[in-house]
Amino acid sequence: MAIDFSKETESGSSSGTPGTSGKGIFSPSIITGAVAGGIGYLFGHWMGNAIAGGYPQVIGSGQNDVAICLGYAFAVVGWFAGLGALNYPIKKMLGYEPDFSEPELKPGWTKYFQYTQDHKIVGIQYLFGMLVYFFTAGLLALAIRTELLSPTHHIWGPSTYLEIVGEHGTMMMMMMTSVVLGPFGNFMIPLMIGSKKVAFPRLEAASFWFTPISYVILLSALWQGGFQSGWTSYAPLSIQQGVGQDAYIFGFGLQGLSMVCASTNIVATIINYRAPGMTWNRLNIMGWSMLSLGFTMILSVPVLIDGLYVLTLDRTAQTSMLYGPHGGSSFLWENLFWFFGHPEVYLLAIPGFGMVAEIIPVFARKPIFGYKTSAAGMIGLAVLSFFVWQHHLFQSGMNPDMRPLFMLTTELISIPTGFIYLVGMGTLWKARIRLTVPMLFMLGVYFNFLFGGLTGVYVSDVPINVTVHGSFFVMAHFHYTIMGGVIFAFFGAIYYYTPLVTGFQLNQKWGKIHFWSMMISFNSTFLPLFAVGLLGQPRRVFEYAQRLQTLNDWVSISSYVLGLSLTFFVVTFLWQLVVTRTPAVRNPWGSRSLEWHVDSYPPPQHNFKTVPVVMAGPYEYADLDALPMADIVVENADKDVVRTGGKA
Amino acid sequence: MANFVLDESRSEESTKGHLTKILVIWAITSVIGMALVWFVLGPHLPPGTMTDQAQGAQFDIRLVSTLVVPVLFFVWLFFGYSIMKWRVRPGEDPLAPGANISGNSKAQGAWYIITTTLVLGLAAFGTYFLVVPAGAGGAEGSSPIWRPATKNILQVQVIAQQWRFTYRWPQFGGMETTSLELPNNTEIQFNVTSLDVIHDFWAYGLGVKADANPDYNNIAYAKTQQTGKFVVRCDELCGIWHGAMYNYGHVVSQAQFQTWASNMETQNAALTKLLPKYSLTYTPSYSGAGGGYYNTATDPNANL
Amino acid sequence: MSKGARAGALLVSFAALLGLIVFAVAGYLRSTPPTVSATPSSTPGVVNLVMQTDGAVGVGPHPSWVGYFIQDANGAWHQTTLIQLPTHSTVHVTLYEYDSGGNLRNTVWSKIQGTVGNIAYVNGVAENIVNPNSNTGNGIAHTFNVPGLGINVPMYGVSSTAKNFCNAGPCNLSEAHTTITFQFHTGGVGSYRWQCFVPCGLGYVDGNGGPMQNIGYMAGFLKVV
Amino acid sequence: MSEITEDRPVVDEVQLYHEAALGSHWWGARIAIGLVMTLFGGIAFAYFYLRSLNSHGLWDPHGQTASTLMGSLILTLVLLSAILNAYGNFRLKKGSTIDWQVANITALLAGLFAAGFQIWELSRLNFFPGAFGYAGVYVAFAPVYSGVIILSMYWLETLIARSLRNARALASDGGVGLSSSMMAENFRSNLEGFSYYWAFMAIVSVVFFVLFYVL
Repeated sequence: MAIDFSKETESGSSSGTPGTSGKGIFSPSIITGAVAGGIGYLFGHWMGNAIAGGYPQVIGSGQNDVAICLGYAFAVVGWFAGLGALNYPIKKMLGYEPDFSEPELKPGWTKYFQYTQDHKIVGIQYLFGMLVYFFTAGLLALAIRTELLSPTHHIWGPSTYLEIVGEHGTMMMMMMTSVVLGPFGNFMIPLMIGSKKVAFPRLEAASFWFTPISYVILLSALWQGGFQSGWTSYAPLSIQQGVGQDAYIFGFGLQGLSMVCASTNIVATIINYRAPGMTWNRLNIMGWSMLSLGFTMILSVPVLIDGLYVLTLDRTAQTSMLYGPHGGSSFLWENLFWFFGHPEVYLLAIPGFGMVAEIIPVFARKPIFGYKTSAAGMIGLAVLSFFVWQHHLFQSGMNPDMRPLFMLTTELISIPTGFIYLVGMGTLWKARIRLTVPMLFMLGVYFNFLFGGLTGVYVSDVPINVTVHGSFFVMAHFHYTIMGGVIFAFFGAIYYYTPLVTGFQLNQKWGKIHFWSMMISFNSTFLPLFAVGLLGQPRRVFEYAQRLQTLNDWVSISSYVLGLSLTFFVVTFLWQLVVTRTPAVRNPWGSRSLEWHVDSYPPPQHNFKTVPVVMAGPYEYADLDALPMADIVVENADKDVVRTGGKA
Repeated sequence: MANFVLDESRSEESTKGHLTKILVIWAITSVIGMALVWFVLGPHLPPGTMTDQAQGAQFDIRLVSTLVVPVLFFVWLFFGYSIMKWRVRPGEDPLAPGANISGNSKAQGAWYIITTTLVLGLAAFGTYFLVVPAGAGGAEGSSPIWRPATKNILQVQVIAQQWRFTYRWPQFGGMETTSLELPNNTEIQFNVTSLDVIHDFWAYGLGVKADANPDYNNIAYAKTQQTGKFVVRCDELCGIWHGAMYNYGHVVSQAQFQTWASNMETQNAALTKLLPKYSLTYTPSYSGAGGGYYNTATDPNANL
Repeated sequence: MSKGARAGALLVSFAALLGLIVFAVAGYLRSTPPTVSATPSSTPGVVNLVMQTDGAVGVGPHPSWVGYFIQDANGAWHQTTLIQLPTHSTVHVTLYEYDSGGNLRNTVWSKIQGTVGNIAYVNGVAENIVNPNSNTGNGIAHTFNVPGLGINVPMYGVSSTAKNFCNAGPCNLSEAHTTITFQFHTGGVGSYRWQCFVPCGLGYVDGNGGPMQNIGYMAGFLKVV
Repeated sequence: MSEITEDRPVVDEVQLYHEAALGSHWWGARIAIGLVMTLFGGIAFAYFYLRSLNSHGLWDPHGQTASTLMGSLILTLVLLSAILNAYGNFRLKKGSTIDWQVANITALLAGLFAAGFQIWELSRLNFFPGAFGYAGVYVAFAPVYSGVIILSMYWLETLIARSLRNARALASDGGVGLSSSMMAENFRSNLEGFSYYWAFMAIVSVVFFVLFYVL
């Protein structure tokens, strides 16, 4: 007889689990993390000054990047030590068996500020984290639009303007990669596949806890003179920059580590932790999108980290990999950056598509049309994304004879993207469409992404690219794909999943006001920007042609309306969660998918009492003889109001 | 679960009626839309017709915009029709099933074939219009493979630096000017380089764009065919004054250009003597213009 | 907590957040160096502008950076590069240059352009071109370049080994300097940016970081109102 | 959802999650291989890119390299470590826990020495980091390489510490190499993942040795 494994591990888990040791403010939490991070920063900064204080370029410029970089590095170590995340790795060094037990969570809100192993808590942490990051970067976007109200009169200084532009771009591009994976991937995937846990809960938690420090470091750049090199930070401009560039490097790099941790966990979870009967063709489309996303991240993010590392060395150790006169090349950064950077934009699109394909069948009461096409579309996007990076460099003069090839690969991307449209259109065909708030957002994704996708054809066509490259046309194009795509999907998913995640209902009427105001102002903001770009306005400028003022003013005013719409969301969303707190009803959208069939909303700590045995796919809405998705015992199945653990 | 009966419009047999309706409306609106884009919007599309390359780009934008119309309309119509026709109306059971269709090999096959054909067609079209007009005004690197047929080419070196463009004329004694005048009906080769960070030379009206990379000569061609004024902007973020890094150029008649060029040559004679020898790239001197970032002890040129 | 208390707490947090945003915008993002107006002269339509360029400003967060000081009507020096000028008038500029010189990255900027007569007086001598290689090794310290008005005035540097070399601003006339005077006409209303074309950001790649990319040091605006 | 309890197959939950954990080891190790592959792939790209561009003839104008002697020593240590690890695994399959432990403690030390020598070598290069292209890429490679080795050795150390700690509990069952307990299976799958990964790192080491010292 084998040794009883579970008992063995429980006996070994007496200490080191966050949330169970320590008392009051000394128990590991965001507070101890911040304090330890601060101490780490001071230590690293002191060490950097000791090492590099005498370097000639440090004396000349009065700027010690070594001190800043070491400060950040030790701040990260301190942060994780303070959070208690290093206790377990140290325990492992002492040879304790892996600890699979999850400590019982205490009621109350403190657990949301701690490093925990519960994927649902991580999901909620991510949800609110992402909202904070998104709205910070969104406010910066309004600052950009304010400057562009006038072609000549300046609200910000030209350097402050570029700091704001770089900060907005970087924060959006790096943080929003996790906007679906973080909150909904982590929360829903184990529930969807019928698992009680994830493969690497500590990696998953670490992936979240990288983001607040990455956010703080990145935002701190603004207070140190920022970086005026945009989110692409082309060398040698980025080598020239002040210490704000170090914040960019660390902010982006930590986010890269977060992506690696999150994707490792989600890939291993989907592959290994599926419940019995959850075959590959019963997996939710969301699962397929998370798989494509995870593999893409794993294979692209290390290259970003390489690029950032090369830049760090050029800025601190005075290597010359990106500086031509010493045997380097500025093309090297462009290649390393875009080899990550292009998959990156699909990292944003794929989870959006996954969310859309997941939610549409629920409100169409039909099986998803072309299940395999849908999965193939996402995998196709993921694979192709690695072969298109040079289309960002059509005008760089680098490998000019390769342009036809990259034009071809780029346009091939339209095929898997087309699959996603085919799936959506086929699913709506002869459906019973309920125009609920989540459904409206998903239809909004299709509407917006169409503009983004079709203008992608312009951008990828080299002769047209000569005119539109680096202009507001490109800017409008990717805002349509990213904001019009994944951000709309994100908000739709918030409306869809809030009852499950929090146990509270959201008001449909308010949701509809939010949707329509956001949809209209979003299009009113970005549609004119295609014209602005075609008429010759380059990106990232603080001065532009007088004749473009009317269009720019229209855009700026629309962007304020968009800001108001999002403010409306924040206020109503928090109001309903904090003040009114209407309890959710069971399975409000009538979904077959497993995540809704749990004992209570929010789901209990261990998700399912028994292992669900999956008997059918999640989308058999129109098959009257279909079995339920899983053989599962649900408590309170007959009760409408299911919220537990909170005071209504 | 109660048994639901599918209503008429959702039964699987009645496909043709709906599809025909959609297709008819689509065909009519698309033809009108395409005609409007091609004939009404088309001639006004940027970047104009000042050069052969700009005209080519305008044609491309016009054609792609026209082709986009039917795609846009088809998706809109399909979504619009479905939502209008098959949405749940008040009083209906919201959870009643739709038609049990989880795929349709004909529709899917047709979709794959049509999108693939469109995409491959567009790529072939783009390649043709890249190769034929000598690189379409885009950046062609230091050794272009798609060049104009004529040997009679005006050389203009575009020197970008933080934060202005200057222009050097090897065929006019290597003089350097801050203004840009070009002769009409002439094949022009822009040799774009940078003295510091990456910039981008975007001569909007000429349909020319090429990154200005340090230590690299990036070539773009344009053949002027119309006189007028055009704006030159920096199109790659280059630091604080990126937004203010622009100037205006003119395409003038060949005679006017000759006058301008010889005037400039005389005016700048003393300055031209001070300039470094004309070269395709200019490396900063180690001690001064390099900014003293790299330690002089590491100067690789010192021990060569 | 009761419903009312929750609502109150939420409203207080919204207000605090709003306050934080306003503070960040007003207190940090909108902060700029002061704007100094040129001194009116007795002649109508003529203003005087007195400036100095120093090898190290000696004050503020970046004391080792090069930068400008502008003199106001009371004779006080302000470390800034924002200058207010009247429209359609002639500006008499007196520039005291205290920094050592080096190479121009692009020699085209050794020509004086856009000033009255396309000349500037260097220590009293009229010049149209300053040769970076003459003046035995002192080279060009900075250029005053206003693209919108077509102005370019290069300035000879002083020897960095001079006994009375000024190490930190604001410098005074007893220290080694070059005096450059020139006149130019302001155009219509507008903000004209100006910069330097000598890679003078010491310790930065290509010399164009730091002071070159920050308002108040080697980059600024002529605000013509 | 309704309950269909009669047809419900018997699911051994402990076994299910045990197997999932084993699968996660397999995938975790392969993902780690993917990560280091792209991480070092980026550096190899920088190497080949700058070498082929040879800007200003400054890839490596004087044919300087970091000390080949040190490089060979580091490579030898890493290969030794990988081989010892593999040999230990072979012995473990035969049931000899103690052989595995001795071989792998040696492998651990060899790895740590390799990382240490790599850092030591970096601190006494005969060229400046910014002197030429090769110099920069080498200076970039060395810390990443030693860092990855140290992290790998952390992984190996946890395995060794674990085998020492659970030796007594598993002794009666044939030791950690033969025991059919979940604990031993979990250990073995973790070890198997590490060995694949570490063998891959050995290949990476050979490739970069050729790049930096031979070519």
